[in-house]
Amino acid sequence: MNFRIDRRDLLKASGALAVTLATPSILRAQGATVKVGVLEPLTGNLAYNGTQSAAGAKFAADKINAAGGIKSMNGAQIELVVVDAQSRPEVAASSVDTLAQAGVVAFTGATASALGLASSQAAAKYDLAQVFSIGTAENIVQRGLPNVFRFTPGVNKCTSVALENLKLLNEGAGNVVKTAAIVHEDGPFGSNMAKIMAAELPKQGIEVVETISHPTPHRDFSNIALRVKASKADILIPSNYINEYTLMARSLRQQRVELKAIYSILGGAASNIKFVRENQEVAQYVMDCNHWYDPNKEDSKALAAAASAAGLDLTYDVMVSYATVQVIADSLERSGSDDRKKMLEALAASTFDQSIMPYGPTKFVNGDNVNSRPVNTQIRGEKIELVFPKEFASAEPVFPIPAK
Amino acid sequence: MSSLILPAVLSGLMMGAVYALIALGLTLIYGVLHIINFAHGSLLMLALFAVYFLNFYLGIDPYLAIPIVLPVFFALGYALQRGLISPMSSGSEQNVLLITLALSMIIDNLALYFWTSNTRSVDIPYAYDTVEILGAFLPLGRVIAFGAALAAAPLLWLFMAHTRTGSAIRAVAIEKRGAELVGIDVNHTYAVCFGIGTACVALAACLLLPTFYVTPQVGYTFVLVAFTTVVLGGMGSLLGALIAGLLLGVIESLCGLFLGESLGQIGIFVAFILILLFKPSGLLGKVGR
Amino acid sequence: MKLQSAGQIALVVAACAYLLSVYLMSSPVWIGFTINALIVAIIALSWNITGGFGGMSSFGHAALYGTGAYASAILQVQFGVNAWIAFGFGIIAGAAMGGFIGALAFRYGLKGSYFALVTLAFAEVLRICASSFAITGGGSGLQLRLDPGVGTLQFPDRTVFYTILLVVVALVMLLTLLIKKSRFGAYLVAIRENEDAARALGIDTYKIKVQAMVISGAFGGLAGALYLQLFLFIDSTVVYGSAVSIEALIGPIIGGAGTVWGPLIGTLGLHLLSEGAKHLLPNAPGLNFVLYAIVLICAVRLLPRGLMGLAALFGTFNSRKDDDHA
Amino acid sequence: MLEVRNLSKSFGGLQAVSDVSLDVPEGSIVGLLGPNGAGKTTCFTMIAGFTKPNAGSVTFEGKDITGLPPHQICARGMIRTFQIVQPFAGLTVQENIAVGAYLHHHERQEAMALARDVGKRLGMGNMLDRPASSLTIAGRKRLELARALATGAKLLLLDEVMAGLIPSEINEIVGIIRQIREEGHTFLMIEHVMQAVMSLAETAYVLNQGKLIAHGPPRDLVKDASVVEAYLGHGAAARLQDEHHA
Repeated sequence: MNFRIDRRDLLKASGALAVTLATPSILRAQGATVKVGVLEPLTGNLAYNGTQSAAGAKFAADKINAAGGIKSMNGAQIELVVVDAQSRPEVAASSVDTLAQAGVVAFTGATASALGLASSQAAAKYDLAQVFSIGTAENIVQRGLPNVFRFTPGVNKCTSVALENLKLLNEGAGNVVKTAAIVHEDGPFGSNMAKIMAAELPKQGIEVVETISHPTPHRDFSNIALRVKASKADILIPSNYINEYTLMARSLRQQRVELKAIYSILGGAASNIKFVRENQEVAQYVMDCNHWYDPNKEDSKALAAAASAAGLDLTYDVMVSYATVQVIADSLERSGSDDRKKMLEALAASTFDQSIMPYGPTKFVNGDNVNSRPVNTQIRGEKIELVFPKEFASAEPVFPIPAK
Repeated sequence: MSSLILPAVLSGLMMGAVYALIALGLTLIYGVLHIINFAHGSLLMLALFAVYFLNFYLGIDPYLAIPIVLPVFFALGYALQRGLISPMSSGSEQNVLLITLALSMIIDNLALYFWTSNTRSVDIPYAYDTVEILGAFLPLGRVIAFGAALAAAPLLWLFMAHTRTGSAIRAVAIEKRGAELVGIDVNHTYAVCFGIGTACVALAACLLLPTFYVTPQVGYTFVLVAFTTVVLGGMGSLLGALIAGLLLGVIESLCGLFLGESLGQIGIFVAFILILLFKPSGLLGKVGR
Repeated sequence: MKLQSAGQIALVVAACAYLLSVYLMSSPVWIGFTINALIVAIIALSWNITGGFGGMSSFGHAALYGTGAYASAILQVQFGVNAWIAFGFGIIAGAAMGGFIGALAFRYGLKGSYFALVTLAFAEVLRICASSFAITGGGSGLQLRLDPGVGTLQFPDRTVFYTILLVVVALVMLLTLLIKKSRFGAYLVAIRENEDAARALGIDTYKIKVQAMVISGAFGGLAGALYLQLFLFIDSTVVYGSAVSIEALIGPIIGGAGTVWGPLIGTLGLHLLSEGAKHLLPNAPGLNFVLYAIVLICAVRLLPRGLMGLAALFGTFNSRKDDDHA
Repeated sequence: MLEVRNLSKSFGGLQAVSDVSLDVPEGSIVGLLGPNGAGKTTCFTMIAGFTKPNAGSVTFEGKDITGLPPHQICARGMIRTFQIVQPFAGLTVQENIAVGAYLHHHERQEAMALARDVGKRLGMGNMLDRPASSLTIAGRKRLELARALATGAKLLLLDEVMAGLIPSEINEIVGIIRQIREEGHTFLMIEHVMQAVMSLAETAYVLNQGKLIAHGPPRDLVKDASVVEAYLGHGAAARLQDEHHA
């Protein structure tokens, strides 16, 4: 090993390796291309979400390229430059250097807020736009960085829309839900969501009778299930990742917790088809307020088909990443250039409304897309149906859970 | 809240049994080879995957997989110690640490590459079955694991106390040089010990999977607790590991109940620090250093 | 520093040449990568004081690193304290945490793997605390306001930050050299080699060990505070996670524990290895770590005393100068 | 110079040392004899502060030092060596000695100069730059002495400094100890090599099963029946007497 490193040192001095090492992985290369970065945690504890997101970006690029690429750039093909953030902020930041060196015009990422905060700050030095697929922490858009474009909703909007939808659902059911228990992961999303919920739920006549935060990973949900049961809450509002959601759902069942509804917010499992398949019984009627596509759009159907052909579970990560590449492609179409500054302007002026997401025309205000919104899904049989809002719905919501 | 104390203690005991099962193998390796096996969590993950795939492809129930998985993991552990850890470390404690660390990196990332980071759980008919004890509903899988831990620790202890291999392992643990002089093959004994430790972790995997899930990162969920259990019980003490595991399960459960689940895990580590400070030899440890 | 052989001198020259060549390459990838490596090198140098010289292998240096980062961040974010002052307090907090852990652990005579595990537990306790309390931002972590300037210790020009880091690393290494050449350093090595003999020779081993933890803590806090000024964001896993503790010990062991240059050289070598592995296996995330780990195992086999130990075998000087002229 | 009074220590139920009293006058060489497991080393560890006695007192130069930690006792001028010598392997011979010299000389240059001086006095001048780990057993024993001397100690407690040496090496060490004594140092030494004790010590104490069974000039002690019995077993003295007469 020693002599290998010595040899590297020599190479480095000549700068030869600098160039080769800086060349990241390239998924496609043909004819005139324009490079778009994908910065996701492909290894480490966020690997699942990161890998799903990267797959989503690839589906989008393939679709766009197959449809003739970027027309204003003579049909230039989108070439994705995928880098691994390793679930570590400092790696996310240094990966931005790799992306910049590779000459990407913008990039999408980065699943977790901690990674996104680090990457967008590093990208600001290059005037390099980051279009956030997932990045729910509000401080992402509060730093005044001109290269931040959060296409999807943050924690505040997710929670407030969830609250509005819950209010409508509850009113429609004759206000059967009077008490709620909140179970959330102790990360930034869960904690902030719980804070907002505790303040807002009483205004709709729902009393919060129990709030339980838990770490990730968490090994045993028996206590939590018991506390939810003891609180006699009508509704459970969980927000956690898929592993914990799975364990929680089982414990609820085992402890015979009777609930009128489970209404999760950015639930890691409630909109994960794999969870639905493996946990049929406990998953039924679970509702989730989450990022989700408009299933009626042509692109959405194509994505669903492509994902199923690739044997990939269609999770929200796939959808939002797909959409952010669409957003970047639209801006490329309008700027007609692979110049990073022009990209920033094009994104800032974006009014794109053709993405697979059920959003209004894109409008970035301080980097936050004001027309983004989460929707409600519900597990029905073996499928995840979109139940709210009405205009995109594929099924009618069932609320509360029907008595057996 | 007070009505939850009894169920919390019971579910803590159930969880603690899992900690004890995982710690059994670790304490054996720790007590005999005097090494901190950082790959223990990764081996647990590997065993969980083995059990999962046996169920997924061949429909073998996790509990029925025990006679298949245990010998395989014994052989794996034996081979790892004999073929990798021992020859590569040149006998230095720091080197062993780095090698097991590297080994865990290899196992984890190969698992990530080949099996992806999807969360997998086995679909078994009794997944939601519970046993009612003193008014508390305990998951059937956890009760089985509890019983198995109660049986496994004494069985392993009997094995160590009353078989030739067992006494060779104990001899090597106490006085390596002396054991060598009386004709014990130390390298072989070390490898057997590592193999048994790895088989223990495989047993833990068979008993854990029905109530848990598997991902390439799942080992980390348990590895720190397993270390804590080992030290708390007294390095190398099998019965100590059992008691410590159960104790930690209860501590964690009660702390979670009263301090909140987030802060609850702190109970484990505070117990750990206190025991190290005031009784470094652990609950049932004989020699403190 | 008395380098014992031409091999060691070559290694040191290569490391210095690399660090200076980063200026010439003007490549953002290399500078960013080397900045990360240098911050790790500081925590590695911190580990080297206790683990290398003193023989007290800690698995929980993240406790010191994280405390430095959190102390500085809390003062800046929650109390609006000037960045320079907060930075200084970060170092002090790291030192205090080192002293606290050392005082407790050594009071009860913890050694070897017991000490290793108790430090690990301390880091874990701190991680859980940091993710649970409001003052540390809980699970959300703490974000410094982006405000470039000398007054706020935020340097958008990375060449500037790189230069600062180089100076800091050089200073820490100089302090390490002074320690090595001092009574204190000799006492630490004596404790590492034989604690009872050291006590018999009139060394207050408890005091020396705690002092070593304080110095190590100051270096560790310094590394954490620098991380904060670079990335402006920390959370409990980032700075108290076990990845930090592992990085702290792996560099010195590979480079050569208990030497002045070992931690830096080991850390740079491992970072280059990791980057090289990523380059060789670009489309297989995860497999690069496998390659890295395989090389690491081989390195452990071939370098029982680290890179510096191996280099010492090549071109040994026959006529050694007398040591006390150094 | 050193007065030990009624020192006792038990480990668990085992009485390792009971009611031991001894005196070491300034400038003398005093031996501490006894069969294996007699409690000699335990006495040393208590006198030097490594373990606390259950009862009794240790007075050094008129001051009570019972229960003080070893480094404080060393600072007052009394030092012990170890039966199993382990030099600080990572350091050179000179640096090893300097660890002792640092006790009263905080500057590296002074300490190293003193270390060189002490090393030369003990005949180690040509090996000062060698790694300590390369020394032979005899070299290590010397190094152990040199380290102890470098602390500036007035009273040295030597624990089997001659064990494991061949006769010519023993003669060298005996010479060195004499030379050091001439320079004004005092010794209390545990020793098995009777030849050495006979030629060096003015008085000796004999321990058996934790108790003092005899003391006096070594030449008288070897004739003492209880001492012979302690070493060679019950009835040995009588048998020896018989053989002598036969």
